[in-house]
Amino acid sequence: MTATSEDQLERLLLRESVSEFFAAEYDLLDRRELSEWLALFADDAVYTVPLQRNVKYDHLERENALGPLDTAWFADTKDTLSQRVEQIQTGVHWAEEPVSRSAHLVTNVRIVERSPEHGPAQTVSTRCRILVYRNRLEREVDLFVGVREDKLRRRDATWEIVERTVFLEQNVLLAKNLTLFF
Amino acid sequence: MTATSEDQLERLLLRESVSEFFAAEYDLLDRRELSEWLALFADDAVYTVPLQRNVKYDHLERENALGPLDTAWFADTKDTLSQRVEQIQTGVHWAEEPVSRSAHLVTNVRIVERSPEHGPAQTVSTRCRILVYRNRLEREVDLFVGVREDKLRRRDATWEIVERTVFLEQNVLLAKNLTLFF
Amino acid sequence: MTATSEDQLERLLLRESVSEFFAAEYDLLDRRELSEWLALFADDAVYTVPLQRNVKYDHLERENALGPLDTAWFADTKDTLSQRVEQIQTGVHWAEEPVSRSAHLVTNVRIVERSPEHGPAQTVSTRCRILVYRNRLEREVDLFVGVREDKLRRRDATWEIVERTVFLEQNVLLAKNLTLFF
Amino acid sequence: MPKYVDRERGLVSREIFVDEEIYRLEQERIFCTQWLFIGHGSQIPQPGDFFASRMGEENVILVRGKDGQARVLLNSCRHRGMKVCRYDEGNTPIFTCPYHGWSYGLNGDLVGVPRFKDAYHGELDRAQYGLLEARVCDHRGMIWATWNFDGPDFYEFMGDMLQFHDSMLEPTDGGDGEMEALPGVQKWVVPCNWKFPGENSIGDHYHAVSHVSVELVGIGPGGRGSTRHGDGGYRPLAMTAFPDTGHGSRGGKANPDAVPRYPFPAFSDPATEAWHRAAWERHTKNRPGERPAWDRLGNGGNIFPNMNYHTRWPRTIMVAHPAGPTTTEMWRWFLVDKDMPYEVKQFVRAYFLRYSGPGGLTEQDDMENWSYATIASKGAMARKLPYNLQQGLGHAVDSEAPIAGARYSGGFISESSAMVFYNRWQDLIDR
Amino acid sequence: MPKYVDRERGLVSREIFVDEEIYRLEQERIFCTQWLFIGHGSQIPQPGDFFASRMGEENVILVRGKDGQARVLLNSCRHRGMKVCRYDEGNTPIFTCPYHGWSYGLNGDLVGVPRFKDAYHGELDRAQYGLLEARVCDHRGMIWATWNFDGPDFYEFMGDMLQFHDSMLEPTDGGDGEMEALPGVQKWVVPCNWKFPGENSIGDHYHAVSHVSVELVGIGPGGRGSTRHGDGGYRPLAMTAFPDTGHGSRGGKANPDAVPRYPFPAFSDPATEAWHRAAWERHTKNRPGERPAWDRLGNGGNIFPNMNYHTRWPRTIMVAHPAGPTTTEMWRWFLVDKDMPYEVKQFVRAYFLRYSGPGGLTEQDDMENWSYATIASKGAMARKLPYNLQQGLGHAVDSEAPIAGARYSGGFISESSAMVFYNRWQDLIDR
Amino acid sequence: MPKYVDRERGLVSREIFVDEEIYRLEQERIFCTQWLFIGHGSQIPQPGDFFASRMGEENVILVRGKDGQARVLLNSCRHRGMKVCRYDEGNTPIFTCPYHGWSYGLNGDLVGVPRFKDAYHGELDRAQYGLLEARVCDHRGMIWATWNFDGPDFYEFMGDMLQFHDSMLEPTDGGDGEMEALPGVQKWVVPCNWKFPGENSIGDHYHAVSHVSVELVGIGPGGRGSTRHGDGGYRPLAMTAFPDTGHGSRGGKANPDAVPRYPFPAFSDPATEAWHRAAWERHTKNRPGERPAWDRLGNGGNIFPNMNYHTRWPRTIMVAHPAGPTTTEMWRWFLVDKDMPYEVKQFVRAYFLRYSGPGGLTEQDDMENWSYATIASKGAMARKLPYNLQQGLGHAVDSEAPIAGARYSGGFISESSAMVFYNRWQDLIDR
Ligand code: FES
Ligand code: FES
Ligand code: FES
Ligand SMILES: [Fe+3]
Ligand SMILES: [Fe+3]
Ligand SMILES: [Fe+3]
Repeated sequence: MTATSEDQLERLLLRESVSEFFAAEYDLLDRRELSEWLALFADDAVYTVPLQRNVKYDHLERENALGPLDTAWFADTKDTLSQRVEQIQTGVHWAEEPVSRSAHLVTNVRIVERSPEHGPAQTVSTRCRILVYRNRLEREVDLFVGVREDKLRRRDATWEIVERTVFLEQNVLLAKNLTLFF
Repeated sequence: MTATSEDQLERLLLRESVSEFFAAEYDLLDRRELSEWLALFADDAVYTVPLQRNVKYDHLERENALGPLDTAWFADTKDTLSQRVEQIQTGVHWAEEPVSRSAHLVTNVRIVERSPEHGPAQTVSTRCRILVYRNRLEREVDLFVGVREDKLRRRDATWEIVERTVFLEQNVLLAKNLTLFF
Repeated sequence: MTATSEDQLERLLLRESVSEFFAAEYDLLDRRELSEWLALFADDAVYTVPLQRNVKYDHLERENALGPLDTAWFADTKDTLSQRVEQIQTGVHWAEEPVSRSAHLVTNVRIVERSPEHGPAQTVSTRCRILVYRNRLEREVDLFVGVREDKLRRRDATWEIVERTVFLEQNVLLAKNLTLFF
Repeated sequence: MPKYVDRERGLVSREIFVDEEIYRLEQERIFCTQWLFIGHGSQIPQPGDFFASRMGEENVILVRGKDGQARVLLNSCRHRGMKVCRYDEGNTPIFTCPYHGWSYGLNGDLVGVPRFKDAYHGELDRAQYGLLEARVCDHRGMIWATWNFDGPDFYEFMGDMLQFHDSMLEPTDGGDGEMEALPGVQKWVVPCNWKFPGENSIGDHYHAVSHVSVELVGIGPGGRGSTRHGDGGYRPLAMTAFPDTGHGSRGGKANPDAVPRYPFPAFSDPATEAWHRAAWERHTKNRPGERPAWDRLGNGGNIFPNMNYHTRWPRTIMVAHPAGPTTTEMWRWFLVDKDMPYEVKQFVRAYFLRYSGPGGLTEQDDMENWSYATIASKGAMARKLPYNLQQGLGHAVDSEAPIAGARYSGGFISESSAMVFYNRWQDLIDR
Repeated sequence: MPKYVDRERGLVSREIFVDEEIYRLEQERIFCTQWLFIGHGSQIPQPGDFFASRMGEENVILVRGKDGQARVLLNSCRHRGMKVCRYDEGNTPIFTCPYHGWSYGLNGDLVGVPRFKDAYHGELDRAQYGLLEARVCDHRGMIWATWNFDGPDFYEFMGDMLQFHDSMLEPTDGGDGEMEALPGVQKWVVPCNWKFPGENSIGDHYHAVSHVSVELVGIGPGGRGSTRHGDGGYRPLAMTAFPDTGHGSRGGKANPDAVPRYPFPAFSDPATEAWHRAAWERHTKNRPGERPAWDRLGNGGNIFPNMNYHTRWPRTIMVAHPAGPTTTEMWRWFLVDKDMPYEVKQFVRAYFLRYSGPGGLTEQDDMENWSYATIASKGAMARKLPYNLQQGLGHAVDSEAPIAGARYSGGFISESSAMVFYNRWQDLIDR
Repeated sequence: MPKYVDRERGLVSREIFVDEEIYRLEQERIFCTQWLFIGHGSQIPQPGDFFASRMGEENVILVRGKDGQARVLLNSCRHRGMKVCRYDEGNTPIFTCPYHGWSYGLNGDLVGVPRFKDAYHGELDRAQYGLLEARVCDHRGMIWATWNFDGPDFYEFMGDMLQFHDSMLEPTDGGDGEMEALPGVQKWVVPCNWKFPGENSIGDHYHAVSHVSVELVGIGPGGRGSTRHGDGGYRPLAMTAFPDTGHGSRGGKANPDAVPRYPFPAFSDPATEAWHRAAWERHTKNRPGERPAWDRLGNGGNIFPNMNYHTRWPRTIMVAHPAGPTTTEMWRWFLVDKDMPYEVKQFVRAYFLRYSGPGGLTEQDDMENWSYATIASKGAMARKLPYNLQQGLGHAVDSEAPIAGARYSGGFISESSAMVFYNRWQDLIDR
């Protein structure tokens, strides 16, 4: 094995490890193992879903409302995420009772940054695409397709989620609520 | 190469082999090489698409109607699958004549079980997500997004499908028919 | 490491290299780094999006209007692609001003041909699936799901796109325009 | 109101398949006045068991009371209309509205009003605010209901169609066993007007040609290559339809000389074959010299407006719920003898599922035809061209005992039953 | 026009929540005649700043002119109707139409017509073709507008509701600080009729039961386990609603004996707690012996037709824009004291976002109820059953100084305010 | 019926672009009465060749009979309305309905009725049940059809517009070569009213400003940087429109002093340049001293109601099929000289595709404007504001020989042709 492919292989294994982590995570969501899903987040995790604005081509930097005081769809910590989970688990959260069906897809997983540069990565920044299908009661359907950026931190042989930002690529949200996770 | 990454690599190659198999399978479907697609199934294959119920949060185990007498969308064997294929190939199966266009996506491929645990895997259980787009005649569009579980068995250098279960994540089926395969 | 898995590994690294290339490419599109995206195309690149016809099952070869004089959605060269990019960048191309939001997904990446057969591949033919979500202004949504075929040529450690053909799997195009890239 | 159905000339306007206003009238004059099929008692065996069903466009709850009675309740709170039951099925002592917490007993009575004493000052007339309860008839486990409280009762509504209806219930061995529904109901959405399946079911033998691909493959119970309905029984001489009610069966006029013979198709599964052979043995004892009713009376039909049934091969009910002028929500139940052995049930289930429903090789082509016929009838020019139902026009004859008040179609293939369906439609719309 | 609202018996027809024709009338008779909330001045601080807003179904531009005045312009070119502004917000000297290039000044005047001299021969009467400008009132930064040029002015329209409205603006310390909107407006689409949120906001204390899951979790400002509105302040004795205008507050009748006490909930964040403590210190100096207006007058209400406001915990405005009979586009603003420290703003923002909007743990259940109540009210039978609003019917009483022309609900939980809302609706539709 | 078009004042109501009922009237009074473009003969060269086309909202089949005649048949079975042809194109001896198997000959005759003898008792009057055949005119390969059997023939319908129409067909060298359509038709869906493209095509030179991004890039046949229509030919002095028929061209009034000169744009492709140079050589011999008709008569126009054509640069036809009040299905054909060399066809095809259609850099901006103008015209207030078409009002003049019965627009940029379009629309709706 050449040095090049040794290096390629290392990158590959890293991406594989992240891809597997994301796929396993989405299995938990679709199987509604929400407490287990929550456990994947670091205690200091931040979970953000910003509004997105219609702006001029030369003001694209204003498109994503990521300012710390900007109104957002979600500006959660692990604590608020866990409140969302607990609410569903009460069995009387009507917006999710009966529980919605969902399928979460994750694709285009990329490692965009890693630290340290060499040796076993301790943190990685990733970008991927997600598609989330929700189907509720008889005929209610929502489809979300977006870009997701994650910062993961090494936790034993796997990862924990430190930062997650989801760009839903909508301006007016085309859904009555956001009772689901991305 | 460390023992750890040797192990990781083996897992990776297994997942790769399954991913390639699924991607190649879906190429056959979208290219309508249906006889070739059928050949990927084991002679004792079982192909199930269950109904899904709206149930209480604390009765989630009743959600998927997987009972052996439950009404289903599909409860096929290789024999009935082949009948479906042959019907399309008559050229007078009006529900598929003219043939619909389709694009089959498979993502989130995971190996959830393998046997034996070590050494070359002879059977694997996998879970993935699928998205199937159907476009028919002028303006008819259907979109299916679901969870798929497969049991594969080693066949020479590749696999055969022994069990496939598709969760369409719909209660009322939002399509006029199911002339397509998942 | 056995010879078999050595060979598997080589295939895997090739597919990984192509998958990474496609994921990085789609990041450029969704981040609207259009000039950088354009740079991924070879100078002699050909970019085709054919019409698709409703035909009889036994005339499937006529389905895709790939004849050199056939009317098409796109029959572009690198030069016309660059005109499209420049037009968006004027900031007064009203069909894309304000800029649409998009999420580009690529899945089912397969190497269907490579040359040379052994040793480092210089060109590869690939097939994948794409899903492109466009969301514009307040409530305009388009969804494209299709099959994509690419021919890539080695460019240093990465690739350049020599031929791209996109099958949108639509007959009547279900969108008011095609200001986006696939 | 223009006349949409030309009885004399056998023509039916396309308007009635696409027009919004006519559709609205149908909801009032047909779906609020006729008896509609709700479900089967085997779906709700125990007190408190419920099944979420439909009547026309509306959600209703089929529920078994503490008294063992099946009831049908409009699934809409009397306070602000919220759906009070949102599960497909289950068991409950009470239906509590998620919005403000009014709760209703299994008979629909408003039994709980939070803050009745203070916020309502004890003044709300709770007796007036139960869930709207439909008029119900539980006929041998078949639950029917209507919103027409003053109209004919279920047996008047059915008239002599009842024997056809009951032929579906008849146990395979002619004994007194019960029928049961397989768990679960297929529900799916088809972009066609609801009258297409109705007309199809009351008697469109003419469209067999559209199923040629099925016959080429052979999906019947006899296994690969066998005809889709199976090969048992006799073919009826004519169809039967009731002008006063709009019901009809795709059989009914049986050859009087036909002697009882083994009526089942061949089954590729030995256990199923054996079970049917044994059932026939019992039948000859239970009903010596008699043919099974479903063999005499036809393999299916339509109970006006929208209950399509198949007595055998397959044995199934489909209700075509209107969901807009050009949309129908189909609900399909599959039926078996309760005492069928497990593996026989499994075998016939597999056959049912490859025949019917959205995955059914036969039904798929029907839905394709219904939906594209609906679309192609929308245009300004197309609407001016009435559908032609002249097949067998003037060749129907009065039925004979034991079937009173009906018309025989004159031949196995005829549109006279379809005309009965549309004439009844016109009668109700004209009211 | 049939009577949809039965004032005497406390019944409201379901038709008005689902019917297309009634919806069309509402656009003409309500949304073209009433004052509507457009946005907050802090969203457009500078001349040339604009914010794309809505009035009913229509897009308008809220823009600050060179003269510092806020104006509201219909976002549709007078030439061929093209939307002239397609950004959510920004700063511009002019609005140029993409179609043929007509351009409009910040006051709506048509200031640029390409080829005016040759193609138009200098003849177009440009003064007649400015963007349609609404009648505007900028009341303490709150921008309201109406298309009713001859009707009552904003203060007549508000009447004594103004003090409730203004209680939302009152600085936390009772001083003269300003309120500002957090950047960005949540906009989302709910499949319900727009009157559900209106009725909810004017006074539906009865639906607290639907939020039990929120209370089980405890999402309040006091941190995990604390009640969703926070635990400060007094509970009002009754709600207030104005029959002449249809406005109302979920409070208003305060206990006259209640003495001012620390009115804020506990905050789990020390900085936020400290800031509120200090603000209360100042309040006792600024307004000795006084309770904050929002503490006296209720935590929210509705300004007819569709401006839902929450004065505190959370502090937010929601406009329920009609978007079809069974669709509402919700727009939500979040409000803070301008002089709040950055980290306090951050803390309350996090609370606002977990309470309200499509991601809000509380609001999610409301929307589920509104949307399924809307759907379940569509059916032919369901439509015949009016909604029951008899809770507290006949128990409302006239308001007392300083609130003139209103009715107190008689108790904290009552539907009398909802009836005021629907009666006003009927008055306007009957015109 | 209110008057939607104010001829004197140059105003057009927005209602006609969004209203359902007006849309329905349009289908009856315009699309069932006018001649509509169906396709080009080169698409169906052989007997039995067919092409699935549209007339208004409806599907029709363009088919060449055994006698070589092109016919147009409504694609809806006379039995139950099913679409009998579901392929885009092909060759067939017969159209067999999938539903019950009725079959129709290439001339629409009902030639096969299964079970005619027994099920129909030989009684069906088959001659009455052919596919509805439209009245057709095959004018030099251009196939037009109408449902108006008693109205004017195609040449009366066209009047003096015919020379404009024919200029599109004129071979590049002025000889007697034929035109052909490139294989395949672009079909796509735009959320705008169908009259926007009609008005655009009859004469909206004023919107050139919306294409500034195209000109900045330069997509013309001359290659990068060249203007989008190419740089050849003369600019007309005025547009032409026919009040009696509603047709019009974006040219027609040519400078009488303009002498024939090389009329083609520069082509970046040497083969294409050379071929055009040679064609012009032949032209000067074929038609000495003459300018090409398309150079004299304008680069495009609209044949009422919905056939938009471009004679050159690009050479293309677009039919704007109505598909609901605010939806249009666009169909675009591309045209070339049949005898163009293969590589020249390839070059112009590439140019056509980067100009026109949903991927066309020019057309994209048009569709954005039409669709957002449609949306912004829906609101209750916006609907009250008529569109302004006063550009050049009162400045049009009568046309001169050889163009009879038309009006010249008075200037190159004017809305007088658009007013002719809308006046004709009003005339037909008022009938
Ligand atoms: S809607 Fe059911 S209790 Fe209010
Ligand atoms: S539509 Fe605005 S300038 Fe023409
Ligand atoms: S619909 Fe064509 S044959 Fe019956
Ligand atoms: Fe059938
Ligand atoms: Fe609430
Ligand atoms: Fe244009």
